[in-house]
Amino acid sequence: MRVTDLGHSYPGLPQPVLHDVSFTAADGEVLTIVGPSGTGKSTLLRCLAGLLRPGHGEVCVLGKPVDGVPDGLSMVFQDYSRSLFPWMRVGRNVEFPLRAAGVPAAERRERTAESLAAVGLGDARRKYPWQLSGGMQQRVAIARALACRPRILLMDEPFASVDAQTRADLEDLTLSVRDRFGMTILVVTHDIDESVYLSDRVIVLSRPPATVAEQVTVDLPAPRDQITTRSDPRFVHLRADVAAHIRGDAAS
Amino acid sequence: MRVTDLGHSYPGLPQPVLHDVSFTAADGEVLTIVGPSGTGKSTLLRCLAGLLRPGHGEVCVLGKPVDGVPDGLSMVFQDYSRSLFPWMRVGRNVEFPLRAAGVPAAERRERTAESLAAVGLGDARRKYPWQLSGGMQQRVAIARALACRPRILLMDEPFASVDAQTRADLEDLTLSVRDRFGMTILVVTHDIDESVYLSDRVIVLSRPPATVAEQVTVDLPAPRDQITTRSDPRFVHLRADVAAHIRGDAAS
Amino acid sequence: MSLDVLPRRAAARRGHRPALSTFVLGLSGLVLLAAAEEVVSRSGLVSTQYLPPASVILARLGELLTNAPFLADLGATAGSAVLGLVIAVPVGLVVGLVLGLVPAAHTATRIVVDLLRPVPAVAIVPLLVLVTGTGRASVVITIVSATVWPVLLNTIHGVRDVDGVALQTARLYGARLPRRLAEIVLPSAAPVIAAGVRVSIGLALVIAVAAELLIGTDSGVGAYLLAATQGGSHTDYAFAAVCAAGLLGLVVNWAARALERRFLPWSEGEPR
Amino acid sequence: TTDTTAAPGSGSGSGPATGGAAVVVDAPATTSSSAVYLGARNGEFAKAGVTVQAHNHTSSDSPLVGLLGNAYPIVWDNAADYLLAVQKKLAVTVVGLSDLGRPGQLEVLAKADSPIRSVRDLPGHSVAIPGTTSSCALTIPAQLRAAGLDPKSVKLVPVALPDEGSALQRGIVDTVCAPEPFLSTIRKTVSTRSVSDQFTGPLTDTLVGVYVTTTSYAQQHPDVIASFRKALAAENAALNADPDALRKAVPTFTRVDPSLAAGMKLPGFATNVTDTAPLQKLAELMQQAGMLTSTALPADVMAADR
Amino acid sequence: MSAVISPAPVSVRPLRTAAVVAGRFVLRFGLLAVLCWVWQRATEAAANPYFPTPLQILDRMRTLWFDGPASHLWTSAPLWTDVAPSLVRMLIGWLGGSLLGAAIGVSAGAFPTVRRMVDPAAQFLRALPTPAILPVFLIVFGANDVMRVLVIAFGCTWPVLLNAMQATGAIDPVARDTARTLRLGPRRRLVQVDLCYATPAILAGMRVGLALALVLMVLSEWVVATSGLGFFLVDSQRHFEFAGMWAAMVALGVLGYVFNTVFTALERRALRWHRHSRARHD
Ligand SMILES: Nc1ncnc2c1ncn2[C@@H]1O[C@H](COP(=O)(O)OP(=O)(O)OP(=O)(O)O)[C@@H](O)[C@H]1O
Ligand SMILES: Nc1ncnc2c1ncn2[C@@H]1O[C@H](COP(=O)(O)OP(=O)(O)OP(=O)(O)O)[C@@H](O)[C@H]1O
Ligand SMILES: [Mg+2]
Ligand SMILES: [Mg+2]
Repeated sequence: MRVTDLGHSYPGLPQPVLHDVSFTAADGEVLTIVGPSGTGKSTLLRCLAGLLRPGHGEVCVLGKPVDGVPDGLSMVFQDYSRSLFPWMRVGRNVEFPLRAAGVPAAERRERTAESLAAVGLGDARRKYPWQLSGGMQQRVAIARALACRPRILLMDEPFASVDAQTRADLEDLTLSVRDRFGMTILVVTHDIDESVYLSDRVIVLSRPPATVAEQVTVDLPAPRDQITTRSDPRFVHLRADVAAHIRGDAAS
Repeated sequence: MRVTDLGHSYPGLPQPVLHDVSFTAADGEVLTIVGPSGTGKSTLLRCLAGLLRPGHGEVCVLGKPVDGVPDGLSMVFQDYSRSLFPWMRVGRNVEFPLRAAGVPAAERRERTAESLAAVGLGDARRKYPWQLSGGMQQRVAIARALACRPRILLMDEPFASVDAQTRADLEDLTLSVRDRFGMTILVVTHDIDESVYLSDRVIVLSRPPATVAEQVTVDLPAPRDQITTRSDPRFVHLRADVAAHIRGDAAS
Repeated sequence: MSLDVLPRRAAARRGHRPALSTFVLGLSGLVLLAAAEEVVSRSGLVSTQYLPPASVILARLGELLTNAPFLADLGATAGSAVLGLVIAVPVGLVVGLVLGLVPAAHTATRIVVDLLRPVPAVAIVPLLVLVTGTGRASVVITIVSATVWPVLLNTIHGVRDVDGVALQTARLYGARLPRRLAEIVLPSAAPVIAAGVRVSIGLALVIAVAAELLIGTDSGVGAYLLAATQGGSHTDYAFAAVCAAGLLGLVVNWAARALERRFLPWSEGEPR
Repeated sequence: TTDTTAAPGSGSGSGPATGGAAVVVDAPATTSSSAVYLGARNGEFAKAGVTVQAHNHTSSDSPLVGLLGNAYPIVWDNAADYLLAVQKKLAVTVVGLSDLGRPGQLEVLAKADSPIRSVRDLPGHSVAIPGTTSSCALTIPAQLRAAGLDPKSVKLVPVALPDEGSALQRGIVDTVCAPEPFLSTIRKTVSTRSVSDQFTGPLTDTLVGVYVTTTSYAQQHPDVIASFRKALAAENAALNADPDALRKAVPTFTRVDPSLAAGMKLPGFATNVTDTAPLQKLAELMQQAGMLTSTALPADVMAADR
Repeated sequence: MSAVISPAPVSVRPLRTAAVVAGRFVLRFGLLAVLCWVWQRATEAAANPYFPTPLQILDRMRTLWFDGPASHLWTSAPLWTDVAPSLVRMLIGWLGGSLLGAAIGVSAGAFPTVRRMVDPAAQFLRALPTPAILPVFLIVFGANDVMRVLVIAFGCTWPVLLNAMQATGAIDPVARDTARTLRLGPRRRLVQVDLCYATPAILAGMRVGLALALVLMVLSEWVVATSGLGFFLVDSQRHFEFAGMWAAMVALGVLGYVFNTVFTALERRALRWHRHSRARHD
């Protein structure tokens, strides 16, 4: 995936939201995007997903310029509760994209059950989304994205509403699906620790008009582990580094 | 505020969501509630706000049993985007409770401006909620709750969608409004550090059926500060304590 | 004030969907309709005397639209329709609000409402003539009795459909009923109510002409139609008059939509 | 066509308002009600002491509705319609007889290529009639009976008069029964043949229309009734006397084209406007057609005057 | 399954006592009873042949339609030969019109281009006076059931179309974006997302259409008809059979009530998700 000189303005805003954002993501890479609230992270993700035609610049996914939603891309929305369909049970919500893709019934069932179990909702299959708590809904949205086994996965603050323990589990899940399916994953997060723990590279966006303020390469060893990785001195150093970039920018 | 033996079941669930939850909150106290995702924190808050009639037990707010929404209570919903009115500009959304309370126009304007500025949205007054990013919407919801200067403030994961820096600012804002207006504040959060930093007492809810697994009193000195408080050895200790209670329970 | 986003948003929308192409597309739909009619008319099913082709109707329509007496008739029909709506819409709105908000009121009136609703407005015309005579009043009452329902039902639907979280928020912030109504329930239900009103607008014109036909009023498109068919063969003019009523509906609806866009900018959803 | 684009209704009533409130008579602007339209214009009614203004009845509803709703004191009504109302005990009474059926005025038409040539061919086929109480609904069964056929063997289908032509051409009905001027219009557009002339033989001079008022109005205004009758009788006689003048006048108060009116078959007009015999004869026809249960006319069928 | 989603508030309520049941009964039927009583009194007092008393109307209804032998459940032949076919036509027309309205409305709401093209034509057609265009239906389709069904469908389309267009146009943008990222084909997106989203509004439009369908059924039987409830209504009126005319009107009311009740029950089932997801925790 390659993003070149991406720019976007919403009508009525005095200045553009995104301004010359450029970066690339290699296959199988996990990137995290951090930046102040309201800077344009969700806007960026929507451009990448082909939901929003950027005012300027280009996004190439799997070698092709994005025009409409590219094949093999899934997204977890920040507004998860509105992205679940209230008339479908949880199981059907998760299964839905698989049906659309023509996955046979048996495999569909299996993948649905598997990904629901992976997010800790093995027994919520027959409930409706509105019968779930906020965090559970968010996990359903993640399960749905995972069940499609996309080649590119975009997640917008996907673990914001879950408790610390579940969050850690989901982080590890993210890394494991990357390893298993070789997905390219982009995660927007506000948690600096998380951004370092999850990613191969952290992209720091500046205040609006957002540009890539810094790209911090995370060279932590591969099988990451909540305890050992986080206590690695390099982790602590990287974390401080990212925080400084965010803050430093905030100060400027 | 006193909560006695609160219990609630949703129809169709095999077991109750809340089971004999009891605690009290003194005037001017800040309580945080932590617990696993889907355990019943939002349900508890809805019972406290009088939006949900609990199946069992009683809630007393300001000495009176709750029956309907008590006076002088504000709440920030977990589902903030649905709780903002899309047909009103941000300013009007924030002003709404003040109009309802019959606050004179001049004061209304002033308080609206003040609380929007306090959450860092001083210039978003004339926008519509759907023109804001997720984190900005969440802050509008907080600003609205603050603008009415409630005696009791309930906040359901209020800082989930904002960046670390803003989050720290909002935490300090919370503490300062408590000091300034003597509010009683209940915050649901998933961030253990935050729960310790903010509160006088952390209430740990167990897995469902949720009861109060533990109440951890936070005896950190009063004017708290992001740097000094968080590096206080007692803080580190308390944090570990709360985490252990959540995890310990999770393991059992 | 420069940040006032509404006009800009409208401008953006216009920029996105140019007015010209809207006009061209809309016109193409109408042209397609006319072409279909032309084909049917010329297919030899019946003499073009009985089903004149669109080209002829259009020519007659042009004549009628510059003919003062006919315009007066068109005005009379529009006047009755507007008068009927001016009565029916507020009634439907208020009753709909009450029934939507007060379940007991809804239960108490449901049977009566459901029994009255399907009674054809046009079937009560003779009874109306007995009571209120052959004048405009009968036409207006007929219109009211037909157009009140879409507004009423859509209001009930819209009011019940207000997002629970929004309503709870308002309750939580101590908004009393009148304020909740004015600031939460109505704005949120407004797009749905507006859709009901637009159904009623079309219906009002339909019923106005139908009632004029049945009552045999002295003015209005219905009276014109009766006159045109009474002496024998002026079907082309009759069809042109019918089309004029259709055009009137088009114009009124366009105006209603413009008003809606102006006052209920959120009714077409948040922009993407 | 120019007259069509003029405001309808405007040409309908035109009595000189010679003092006193006008009696508005609701009557369709057809030859049937010529007496009112022309009498109001030429002062015949004024001469008899009543100011009459004609109002064009265009509704497909019975004029009796407007009468009973007090919209008009006197209306022209189809005589069969009136007798039905009387049988249902509606408080209406006759002011005077209007017109009588004459040959060529009401015919049954079939398409020129249709196998139906005469009444004898009708059984098994359908006839469009303007209404279930129209003259067609009476005369067709009567003719069938006269020909020794079963009246029930023909299906009478109500079709609005302006639609009869298209219904015939489109094959929705096999034949149509229509009065002038619709007869001429249909003949102009569809190539047709006449199957039967309705008001011939024993059916000549069948009563078609009557002027009706409510019993209460008749009781309260016997003088109006008397004057109206007097003028009506005079006007009817004048109409009978000079058919060509009437043909000329028809386009002035109806929507009929002058060219059409010139060759139009005209009805007869009752000169003895209080004669009950035509009513009695009609009642018998109606009973045979199953529309009435008894032929007995009520004692007060004719409004009393003075 | 039913355990999971049984309607929330009801089951929590205490057992209904007889008094509560009686109270609800009075609430439900009280107004009707009072109005019927007033109607009876008023018509008795007026003694106008155009306004027979409710009891006379009931009696007429009985002799008309419920005069048959017990073996036919007391129904008489006209009920089956006159009324039933009318109703079948009405239901088919209503369903067809609603389907058409939903299809066009949802497509137009989802694709602005379709909307801009269809809208003026739809608004134009919608305002054409039904009685005046009946002859066109007659000419084009003949005087048969198809024509009558089409007339009904034509009228029922508009409320559904407008409601569907409004609702689909106002679909939650997050939901629509979700549908797009799920890479649903246009058909699946239209049917399984947009349509579902608009269902509550569509059903509200269908409810308006239901009553309209009865009206149009009557109208359609005013042209070139010799049977049917609508024909019976005008024919009674023409023959000054006022009790019969009123019987037909009351029958229409009762039928509308019955249809509406059945429809409401179905709607409640179909829209359970909607009520819960909107009203969340009340
Ligand atoms: N539809 C819109 N119309 C106008 N402005 C918009 C719209 N959507 C977003 N914006 C503006 O664009 C900016 C970036 O929004 P975006 O949602 O991308 O932020 P974000 O980085 O995701 O923030 P957060 O972390 O709070 O979710 C914000 O200032 C917002 O006000
Ligand atoms: N309307 C409802 N109907 C049925 N069950 C519900 C409903 N609302 C919530 N629940 C159930 O109640 C439990 C508690 O929900 P609640 O929203 O209170 O959790 P929470 O502690 O706030 O979780 P989170 O941290 O994820 O927001 C969940 O298991 C959920 O499935
Ligand atoms: Mg965002
Ligand atoms: Mg919650």
